[in-house]
Amino acid sequence: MFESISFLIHLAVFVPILCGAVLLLAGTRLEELLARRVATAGFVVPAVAAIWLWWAFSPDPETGYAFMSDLPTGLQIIGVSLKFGLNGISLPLFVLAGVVGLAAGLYALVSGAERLRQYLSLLLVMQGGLMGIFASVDVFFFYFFHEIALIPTFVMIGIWGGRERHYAAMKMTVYLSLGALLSLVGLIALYVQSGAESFDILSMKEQLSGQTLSTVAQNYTFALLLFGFGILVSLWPFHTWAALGYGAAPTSAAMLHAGVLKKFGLYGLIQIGAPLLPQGAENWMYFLALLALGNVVIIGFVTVAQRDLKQMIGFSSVMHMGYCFLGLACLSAVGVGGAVILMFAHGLTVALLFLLGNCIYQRTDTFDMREMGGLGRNAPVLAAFFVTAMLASIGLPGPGLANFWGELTVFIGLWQYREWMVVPAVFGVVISAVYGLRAVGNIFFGEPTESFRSVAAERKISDIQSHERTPALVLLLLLILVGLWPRSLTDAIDQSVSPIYQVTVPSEEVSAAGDAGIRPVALSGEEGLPSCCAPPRPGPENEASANVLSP
Amino acid sequence: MNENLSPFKEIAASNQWSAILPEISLAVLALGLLVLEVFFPRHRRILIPRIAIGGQLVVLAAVLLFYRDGAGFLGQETFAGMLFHDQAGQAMRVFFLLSSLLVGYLATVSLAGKPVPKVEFFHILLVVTAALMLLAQSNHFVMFFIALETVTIGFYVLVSYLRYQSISLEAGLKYLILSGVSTAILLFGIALLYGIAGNPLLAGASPDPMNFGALNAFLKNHPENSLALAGMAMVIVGVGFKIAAFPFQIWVPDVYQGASTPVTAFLAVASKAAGFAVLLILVLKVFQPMEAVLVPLLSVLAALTILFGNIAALTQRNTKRLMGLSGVAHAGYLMVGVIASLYVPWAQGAVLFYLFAYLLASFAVFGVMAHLSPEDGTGDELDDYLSLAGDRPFLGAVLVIGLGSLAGIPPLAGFIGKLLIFVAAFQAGLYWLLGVALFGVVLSIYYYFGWIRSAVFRYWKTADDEAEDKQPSRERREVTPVGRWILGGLAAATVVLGFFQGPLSTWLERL
Amino acid sequence: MNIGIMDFLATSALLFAIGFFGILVRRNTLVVYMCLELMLNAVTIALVAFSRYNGTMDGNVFVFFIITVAAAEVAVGLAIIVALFRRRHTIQLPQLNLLKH
Amino acid sequence: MVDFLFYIFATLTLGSAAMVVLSRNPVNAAMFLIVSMVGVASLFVLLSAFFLAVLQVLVYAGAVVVLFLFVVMLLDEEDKRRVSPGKLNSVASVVALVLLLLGAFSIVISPDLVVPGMAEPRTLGTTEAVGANPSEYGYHLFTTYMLPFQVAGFLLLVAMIGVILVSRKYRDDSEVPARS
Repeated sequence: MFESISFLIHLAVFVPILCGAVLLLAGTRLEELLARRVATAGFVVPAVAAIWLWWAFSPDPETGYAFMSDLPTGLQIIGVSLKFGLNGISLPLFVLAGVVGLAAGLYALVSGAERLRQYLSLLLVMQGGLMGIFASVDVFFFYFFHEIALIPTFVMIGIWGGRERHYAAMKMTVYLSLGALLSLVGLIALYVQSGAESFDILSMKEQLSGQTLSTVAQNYTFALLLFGFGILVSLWPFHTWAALGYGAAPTSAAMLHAGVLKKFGLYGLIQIGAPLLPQGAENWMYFLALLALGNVVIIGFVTVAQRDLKQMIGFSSVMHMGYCFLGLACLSAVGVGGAVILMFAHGLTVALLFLLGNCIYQRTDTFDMREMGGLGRNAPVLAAFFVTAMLASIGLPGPGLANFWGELTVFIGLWQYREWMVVPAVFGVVISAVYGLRAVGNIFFGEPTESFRSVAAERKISDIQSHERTPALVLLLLLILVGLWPRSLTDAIDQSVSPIYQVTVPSEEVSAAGDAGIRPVALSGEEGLPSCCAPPRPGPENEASANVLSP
Repeated sequence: MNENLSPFKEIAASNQWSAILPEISLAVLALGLLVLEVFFPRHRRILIPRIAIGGQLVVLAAVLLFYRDGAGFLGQETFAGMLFHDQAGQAMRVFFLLSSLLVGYLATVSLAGKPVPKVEFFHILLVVTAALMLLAQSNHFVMFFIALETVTIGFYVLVSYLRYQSISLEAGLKYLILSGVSTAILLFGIALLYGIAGNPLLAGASPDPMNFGALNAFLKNHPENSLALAGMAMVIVGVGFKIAAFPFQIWVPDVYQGASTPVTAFLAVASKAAGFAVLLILVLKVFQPMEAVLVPLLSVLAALTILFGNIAALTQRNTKRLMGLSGVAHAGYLMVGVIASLYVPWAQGAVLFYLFAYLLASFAVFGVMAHLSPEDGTGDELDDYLSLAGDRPFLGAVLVIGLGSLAGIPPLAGFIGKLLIFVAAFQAGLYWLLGVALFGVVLSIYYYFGWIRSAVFRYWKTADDEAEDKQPSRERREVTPVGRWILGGLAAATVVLGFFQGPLSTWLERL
Repeated sequence: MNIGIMDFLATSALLFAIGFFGILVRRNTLVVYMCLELMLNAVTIALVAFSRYNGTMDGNVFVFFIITVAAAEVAVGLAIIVALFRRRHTIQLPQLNLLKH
Repeated sequence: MVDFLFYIFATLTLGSAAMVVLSRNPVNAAMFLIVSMVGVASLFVLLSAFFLAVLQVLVYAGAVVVLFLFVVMLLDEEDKRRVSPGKLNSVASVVALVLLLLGAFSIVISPDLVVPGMAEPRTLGTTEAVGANPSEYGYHLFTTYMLPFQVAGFLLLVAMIGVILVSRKYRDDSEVPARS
């Protein structure tokens, strides 16, 4: 049943959940120190397992998956069983979940939250759910683990949250439940129409390769998935829950949710929606691209208008989801591959930003950026961290950060899809630069404001402490590692993406991507989007896209 | 009468009393309780409820051991066609025994210290349970009617059991009148079906037209007979009252509020489940030829039931009324499952799974309610739950799990139930009904979370919240160790069934 | 004779309608209860008529059961009404309104 | 002759049923109920169900309605506080009545009833009057309907216990004020 080291996936998923259950059930009977150790174990195991699996990743050339395992749970009547496995799309996100979870967990351990055991146990359950989402090959469990990860978020916001936490928790609950339900119906529709009698992605694919669904069915089903997942990923105009929720959420919950959980919807569209419903995806993509531009431009301006640091980070995460959507909208190996890298990099970045934002809050007692200033003198290292994170978030090529590669590939894909869309997309980068750099300036440079002086007079403003530095370093190191050595991920991504999102692009044109002579590639029509299930076509175009992804 | 002798023997041979041994033992136990009350000295009478619960446990164990697969009667008619034993009937037997056990436990909690006799409660509880078990296996309208009425009359008494409270009596009276009307309509429907299906001049008519099989055979020949259609509609109305489908749900909030908590739980779970067991039998085995009329009728009812239940529950502040109205919504989802089972065979199992999940979650919630409400019947308002999780974390956790499962949130059993029904509905092509159901689920999340919010979120008080809160004056009913096991077990089962459905689903699959 | 099953059925249906109407309009619990009995009687007429015309016994036996159940129901119902009257000193439905939130 | 009797009995039944609904005084209503029950019993006689007719008179007219009368007298509620049904309620009731009558009418003239041999109303006597023989009841109750018969016994027991529970006075039966 277990193939090689696939048990590591089970460990990564179930150890955190078990640790969480132990903390919750034992309560105060567990000594403080022991409780912390249990929680630490719960956070370290998935991260280590994820990295190990990344190292050992070598997918089965036939299915594209590695580390497959299968445990029946009693719902075989509708073809559900607990199938785990990783392919090139899920691997980066699995690693992301493990690492961000580790950082969020380490930070939560020192956050000094009241009723720490319950807080940690909820976080652990969430972590287990997150690992489960990206490891599931079974669509049912994919959804199921998402909900396991989602529910603790509501509770954490409702209990440990900041301002307006009740309202935020309620609004998030209703919004995200609606989104989750819509996508659930979409998944059920997919299941029923595929006729595979199984929720397994692979058998659905196999079944659908035999007979393609009618265009109407594809359109409806994909619409359900698109809007269901879209709400979960805060697609414009369904984004209103996001900034509010993140503003109220405790830091670790915000890190996990914005960093990892929000990628669920995109991942669902990339891994399940578009490959299984190619026609529906193609018909909806132009509309999706327009909405995504709304994310980039409109939310970009909204972000610029923010004065509250946490709100700003929240809105910027909404905005950057727009780039991921744009990458997906290209439906080309380049664009989708870029979207996956960007999801990975953005997850690390936004988690880092939330973490550092809270560090800043603890030193200034406010999230209002107008009342900050001059923190850089007291906390130069913190400033360095924050600037790096901000630069990464903007997508500047600066210190070899992964975001840059992600955005670049998305833009290349977009250029091939619709030239004009590149203009507002790049304009979005400018907007990011405006608010990002302004935030850096407001917080760290300039003269200290009145209120900051009074805070500084009361107590000594320290630089970033080791307990804050450790989780931040974990995130930053991975970001830089992938930024310097993108092939560590892109090879795997490319292996999985290119057979699905083949584009009939003559190899010369793509390899000449740097030149000015690129022509948009017609993607519409029959030849543009081959059936998802056609065998991977070895040939120049695959290599070409690989080249683009792996500079 | 000589010519009658040989059929007499034949019929007597079909009276296989061993097929209904569980029901008989319950009835004997019920009689035994009354006898014990007479012969026990006063100080020993406190043992009688325990004897009742212990006896039920033995019966439950015996059913699980020997009758899980019908003890050799599976697929047979007994008692001259009065009963038919199938796998669903066995599942419902377990279901009713389980719920009556839990009601028994809640009664020991809730009735303690109230000036009402205890033994009779258990007597009626046992008789009603036996009748419910027969109801779920009935195969003939006479049996169906008598079992149904035994249940109903038992409930009249149980609902008005706290007879020193006007609201309890008032609830009893309302239940009585509305249930009486529904019974009359049901009977008229049966009469019409009997008349038309027994007409010797019509093809397919049977000399025993109230037998479900015979009636089904007749309806296959006359699926569009208007008298039969009218009869079918009236029978559905009668059953609709039991399951509290719209527009026959008007009794629900009042009766739920007035009855004592164990009785409310019994009504909400067992009585409703009985309605669905019967509806499944009627729809699948009797009225199935009338699909063309039956499906639209049930679909409209189901949609209205879902919408009404959820919308009415949105504004409720009284928890019992909230449970009642949300229970109406659950009836709607279940009706969707029943309709789907006409097209998708395994949907019947899905309905039963949903019922089991509903049983676990409802009893978890009602169990918490029984421990919270003081003796005068107050304490059922949402405001009485403020800061529950802080004061009594165990009850808070059980409540959250129960409500979460009712709302259908993964990874709890209620979610699996809803998922199975939705998948079945999708396979059956009931798209618009599915849309309505989803809308209902979103609404339900709102009010269930409102309750959870009252119970949990407020325990982290800020100064503002402190000022807002009315401090609930709560008499503490300590949870006994046994109670901890029972409530904890319900919550644990709800969670485990969300992850791992193994034994239950394989059992229900065999339907 | 020219009286057939339709005539009995018509009588039954009319009686049923009268009873139902009574339940809707009357506010005195006792009279409502009497109307309930009228409805049950309507059913028995239909059953006996069908039994007679179909030439089977089942309808008649069913009536036997219905009469039994009706008597039991009346007993319980009247007990509840009396108990309620003792506490509230009214049996008019609109005044029995404790159960409105 | 039989036709004539039928019309008399049907009118009697329906007329006094209407009076049950319409009479202001519950005592009068109970009296009319008795008449209506006797009318139903007479219809049973026309249908040759003599045993049921006797049962109807004994149980309904003799026991049930007398019980009603007792309770009416016991409660002795002068209908001074007459509550007339609201306007909406009355309109709804009348609409319901009309619909019911239409429904009843449509059932009665339903073409499905008009089957060969029934288009002409079958005279009583072409089929055997099985309901006339009391021993038939005994035979059926103790063979085919054995189980329902037994269950009915429990039903009566529960009803009996219920009545005792609800109406008996207990030593500690103090009035507990209800929440209002």
